[in-house]
Amino acid sequence: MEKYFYLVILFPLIGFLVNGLLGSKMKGTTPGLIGTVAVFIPFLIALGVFFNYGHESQPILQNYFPWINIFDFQANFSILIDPLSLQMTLIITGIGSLIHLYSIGYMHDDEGFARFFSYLNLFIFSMLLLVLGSNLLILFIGWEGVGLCSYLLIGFWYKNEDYGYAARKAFVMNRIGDLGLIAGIVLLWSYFKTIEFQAMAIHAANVDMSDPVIIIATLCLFIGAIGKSAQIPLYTWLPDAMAGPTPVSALIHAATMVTAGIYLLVRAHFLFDLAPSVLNLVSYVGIATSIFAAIIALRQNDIKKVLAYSTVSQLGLMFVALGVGAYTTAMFHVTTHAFFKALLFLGAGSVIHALHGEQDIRNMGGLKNEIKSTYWVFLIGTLAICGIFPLSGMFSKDEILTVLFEKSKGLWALSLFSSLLTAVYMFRLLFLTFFGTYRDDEHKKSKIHESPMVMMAPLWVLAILSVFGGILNLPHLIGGESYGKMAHFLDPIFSHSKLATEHMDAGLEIGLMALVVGLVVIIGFVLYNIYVKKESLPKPDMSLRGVEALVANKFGVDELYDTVISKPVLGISRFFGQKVESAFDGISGFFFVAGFKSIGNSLRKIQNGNVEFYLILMTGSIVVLMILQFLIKI
Amino acid sequence: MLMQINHIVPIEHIITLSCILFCIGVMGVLLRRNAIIILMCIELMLNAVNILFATFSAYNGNPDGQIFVFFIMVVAAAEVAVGLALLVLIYRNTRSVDVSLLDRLKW
Amino acid sequence: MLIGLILFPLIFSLMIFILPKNLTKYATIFYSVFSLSWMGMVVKNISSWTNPFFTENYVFSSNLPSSLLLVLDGISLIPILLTQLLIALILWMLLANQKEDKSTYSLIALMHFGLNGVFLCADALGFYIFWEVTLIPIYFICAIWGEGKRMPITLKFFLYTFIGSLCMLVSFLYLYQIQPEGGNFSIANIFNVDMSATARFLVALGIFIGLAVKIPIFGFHNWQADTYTSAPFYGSMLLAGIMLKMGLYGMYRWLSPVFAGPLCCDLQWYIIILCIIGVVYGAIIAITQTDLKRILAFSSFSHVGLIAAGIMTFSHSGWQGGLLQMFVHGLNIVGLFYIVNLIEQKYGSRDLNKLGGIATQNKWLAIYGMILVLGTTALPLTNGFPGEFLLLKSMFEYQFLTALFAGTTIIWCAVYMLRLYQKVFFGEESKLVLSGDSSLSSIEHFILIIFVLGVLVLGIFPQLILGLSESTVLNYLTQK
Amino acid sequence: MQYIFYTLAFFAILCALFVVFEKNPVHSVLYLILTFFSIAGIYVLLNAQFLFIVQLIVYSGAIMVLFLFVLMLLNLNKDTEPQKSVIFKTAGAIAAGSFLLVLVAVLKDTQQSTELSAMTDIGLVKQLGKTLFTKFVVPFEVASILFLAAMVGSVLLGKKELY
Repeated sequence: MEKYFYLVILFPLIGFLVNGLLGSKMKGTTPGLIGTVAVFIPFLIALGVFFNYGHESQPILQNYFPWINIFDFQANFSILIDPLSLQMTLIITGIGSLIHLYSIGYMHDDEGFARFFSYLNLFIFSMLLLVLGSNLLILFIGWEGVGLCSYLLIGFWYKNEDYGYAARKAFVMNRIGDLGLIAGIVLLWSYFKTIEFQAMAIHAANVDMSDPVIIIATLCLFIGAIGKSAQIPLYTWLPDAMAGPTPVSALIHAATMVTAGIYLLVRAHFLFDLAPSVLNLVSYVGIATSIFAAIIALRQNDIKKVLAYSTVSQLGLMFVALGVGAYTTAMFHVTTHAFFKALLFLGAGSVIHALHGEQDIRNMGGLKNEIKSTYWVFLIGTLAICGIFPLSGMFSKDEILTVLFEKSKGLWALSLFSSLLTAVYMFRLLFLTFFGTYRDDEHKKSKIHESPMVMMAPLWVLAILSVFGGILNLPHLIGGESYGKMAHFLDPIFSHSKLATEHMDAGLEIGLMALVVGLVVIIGFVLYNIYVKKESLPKPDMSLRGVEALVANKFGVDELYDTVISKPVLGISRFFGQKVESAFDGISGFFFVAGFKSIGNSLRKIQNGNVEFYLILMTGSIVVLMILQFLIKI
Repeated sequence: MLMQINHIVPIEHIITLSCILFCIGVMGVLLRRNAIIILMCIELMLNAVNILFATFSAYNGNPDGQIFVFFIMVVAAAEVAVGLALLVLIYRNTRSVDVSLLDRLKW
Repeated sequence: MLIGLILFPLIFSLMIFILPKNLTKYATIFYSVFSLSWMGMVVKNISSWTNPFFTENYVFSSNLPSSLLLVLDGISLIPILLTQLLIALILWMLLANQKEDKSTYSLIALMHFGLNGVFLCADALGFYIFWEVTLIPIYFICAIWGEGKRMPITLKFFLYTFIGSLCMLVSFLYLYQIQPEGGNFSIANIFNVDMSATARFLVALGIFIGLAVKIPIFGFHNWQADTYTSAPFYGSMLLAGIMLKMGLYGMYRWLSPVFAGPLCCDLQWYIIILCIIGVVYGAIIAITQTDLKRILAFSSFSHVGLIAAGIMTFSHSGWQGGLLQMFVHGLNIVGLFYIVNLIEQKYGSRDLNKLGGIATQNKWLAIYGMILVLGTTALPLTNGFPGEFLLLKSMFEYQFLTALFAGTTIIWCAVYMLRLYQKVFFGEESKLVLSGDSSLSSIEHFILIIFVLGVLVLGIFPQLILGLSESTVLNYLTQK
Repeated sequence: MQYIFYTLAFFAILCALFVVFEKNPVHSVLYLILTFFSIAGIYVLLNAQFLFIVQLIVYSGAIMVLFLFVLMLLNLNKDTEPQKSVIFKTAGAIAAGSFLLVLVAVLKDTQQSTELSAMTDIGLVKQLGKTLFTKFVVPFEVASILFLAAMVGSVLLGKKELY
């Protein structure tokens, strides 16, 4: 089975090529089917490999060909199959195939149907390369590849200039992080003389703590992760990325691509273990992003924007976990988050589909009677993300909080605050969308229809996963003998980790869990009171004042970047292009034109046509030349 | 009749003589406006060089230098013939042999 | 063998005038195919990949200190391959454009002659002569078939390059002059001299100025954008695709041997600084330009700065990356110029603000354009990435912060290239695009597919190019 | 013996100066002939007998006579002799003087071979003839073409109908 693992990468690529080259000639939903199959087969292969992969199995390194092979740099095109990459592969292909299936329904009447699926397949290909690459450079291929697909898919409706702008913004912001990643790769190469993960891990065992090169290198990698996983200060592209079709938001901008930063940190954990100061920075950035994004989400009225900020916030939470060295916990949250955030986005997509493109929650309301099925899955998603027992989100989030409680009470308090905020904005979203009464005109109401089966089936699958996802990594307390399956599975990866977590007191754990769940439930009731009983609505944008206006305006960060970065760069560009270039023209003009002209004018006077004058000049020149010859003896 | 001048006169002196004659020729070219005199001064310069050739030939025992002198004379003769013909032409056109009248050497 | 690469273009450039007009097309096709296959034969006959592959010496007269010494090694092989490929492609483009002017073909062949000479000749005087020979055809191409204020612009270009190359000549003459009795201009002898540090510095500076104008490096670049813009498309291609590589190639062959001693170390540092300023400067200017050709000119300026900086680090990865990037940049920039030419031909403008929505009208052109743009933006698995990565690697190893500054090029490049793509291909169709002719002929498809394949194949297998020069570069740097 | 040389040298220089400074062109020509005679004397001292004869016959005899003929033809006298401005005269004198200085300075700096030849018969007609008609036979023949060209040129230039 492992022998054919290259097919996992190859199938999405073939799907991309077939859909990209021939898609426009195919009829109906064929491209969609091809795309879905091209992702589903890899899922099956990966599943097969997963079941073969026991706890004792060694990581499998498959080497295809040397990509760059010169005297002082070598990088092979090779993949590494180990628990971590296998888990990511399963998430990507599994959720990927569900979303592909969903997209068949969602995109069915779009003229770029085949193009959409070819992009999606290219994305899956790149993402698989990212997680399977056995060295940093192959990871980087995938890293940039997913960035490209993100660009292409955000700007999928390319006739709209704004979408194009959002797409470019995403790509450019990612590129800032990519520069950091490249710098990190080079530094690690010059330090270890290899960029293979396995080899580096072996070498890293002999490296001192807080080695300056390692600190800078990990910092560089973290910058890369910031760009890709939308953390402060490079997060602004993610909300804008919602310009793309909703399945894209679900697949790329919630479930998979944005977790690449977390994957990178987990993959390179043996380096981060050596740089505690960078790990601290990771958790600070994470917690700041988490709270910041959660606050912004409180005042957003676009259903997808709320979810986007929620994603940023959750990613921040994962970074906090990474920052304290709880890699398994972070990976667990990546997994469950992939389930319920994909579910929420797809559910939102279903809502939008039902309302024919309406995205503003102020124009929704009372939809639970109109689209029941969607309501139920959305409810499950909401409860999962808020951390209601026994849904998956509760386990992963609780694990993070437990770890934080042990490591740092301050971080714990802030994270708790952040996850409570999650509950606030999610319940607000849920109540405003599905409860109360429909707020737009009746004419539109009559047109509301439930999404087709091809869309609902993936939703239900995801809903089931969201509910039972917690089983993957039950805490010892509940799971008993079969506790922490995922942690066990991933254990070989982190066996070197010096920051491995210990089990804490059971009573305290229960107490913490109960505290969180209790608070969330209270928040749920309070919000139900506000939004459903009293039917209070978000105020129109115009009437917002003070802090509220600032929050609704996302703290003006976009505008800030615009004035601090974009405009000066454009100004400098114009200044260079017009002023400096013409100054160069002026200088060269001075030398070439004015200089030669004046020299010519003065020399012209010598040219008076008088033979005698010429003769004297000639003799004089000969004299001068001879004197020179006489003086300069070479 | 055959003598050994190289035992008597240092070669530097003959070279200096040649230089002086040459420079007198140059001076003549520069000072005079009469084209005929200028032509004559050129002949003087040629002769100064001839002395040099003959001297080196004699001092090195190599006849090539004298052959060169012979060729220079040949060229000088041809040059004078053409030069004087040109002079006559100039005179016919300008009624003068003053070279400063010839100031058309510019565009 | 190598002499063929020099002689055939010369013969063709003269022959074409006596051929009847209706044969021009076939003669050109024959010529391009022939020169490609000759090149193929040369490569096939390389028996050992150790340095140098072939050496041929043609002595005109034993009294001359200079002879036609042709050397093919890993460093010259790559630009030579690029030259054959691009010249053939440019000729095909002209044929596809139904250009029937014999003198164009003749001048391009003359250019071919000069370029092959520059890349092969290992004799300083011969190198200089070929270097200047290339200036003649490009001058006429720009001056006759250019557009806009072509005369002053071409004159500016000519003066810049000519004054630069005179500085180089002075350095070569000095190097020849200080050799002991019986010296000559061959590369083995000319650098094998003892010099004071100051003399070394001045010689290096002279050669550098000659090369810097051609590359161009910041401070010497003023001619570039104007010339690219006003030149006809094949002129821009020759300039950006190949002539610019002459300067880079010169850095390997003719500049690096001089570098030794403390003053030259300073010079190296200043050159790298200039290059990097150029990288960022060019990229930033490109962001707000509206003329497609101008954007490409500044983009090329920016990319080449990075190559030059990488070469000047004198590290293995810098040199290998530089060679790879030379090839790749030639391919990509010519491909992009071709697309710009097609756009201008079909829609009548290359102003960003007048274009838009071509993707809807001409899907294939948009796909080809996208791949070439991505190649230029150095996306992994396109050809731009491996070279750029190796160059950045050499920079990072040379000086971390400078490299970080230079590395911002990947950000800037994304900014202006995607802006270009967005404005030209995406968005609503503009009037011009709606009224234009949105079809591609099969030969246009064919040429573009070659470029696209180049982008993808070299992106996946950069080793194809890196392997050619590996042993030579290793030799060169260990000797140094 | 050396006195003969120095006398001849002094005489040559004196006459050459007269050539330059003499107002009357006819006198200039005559002084030039005298200069050529002295140079011919020096040739004798240098064992260049053939050159001595040629100098007398070709230069003093043929060429200078040609000059006199032209002077006669143009009928120039002292009154028509053009004079230069003072500036040009000083400039010319300074230029020529510094030229002499530089020449002497440069020559002083050169190294002469001290090896002297004992051969004294190289200037004889027999010796020169051998060299001329063996080693230099091609230039000798070319010289005839030069003469032909000069002849044609002079005749063509001298023809009145040309203009």
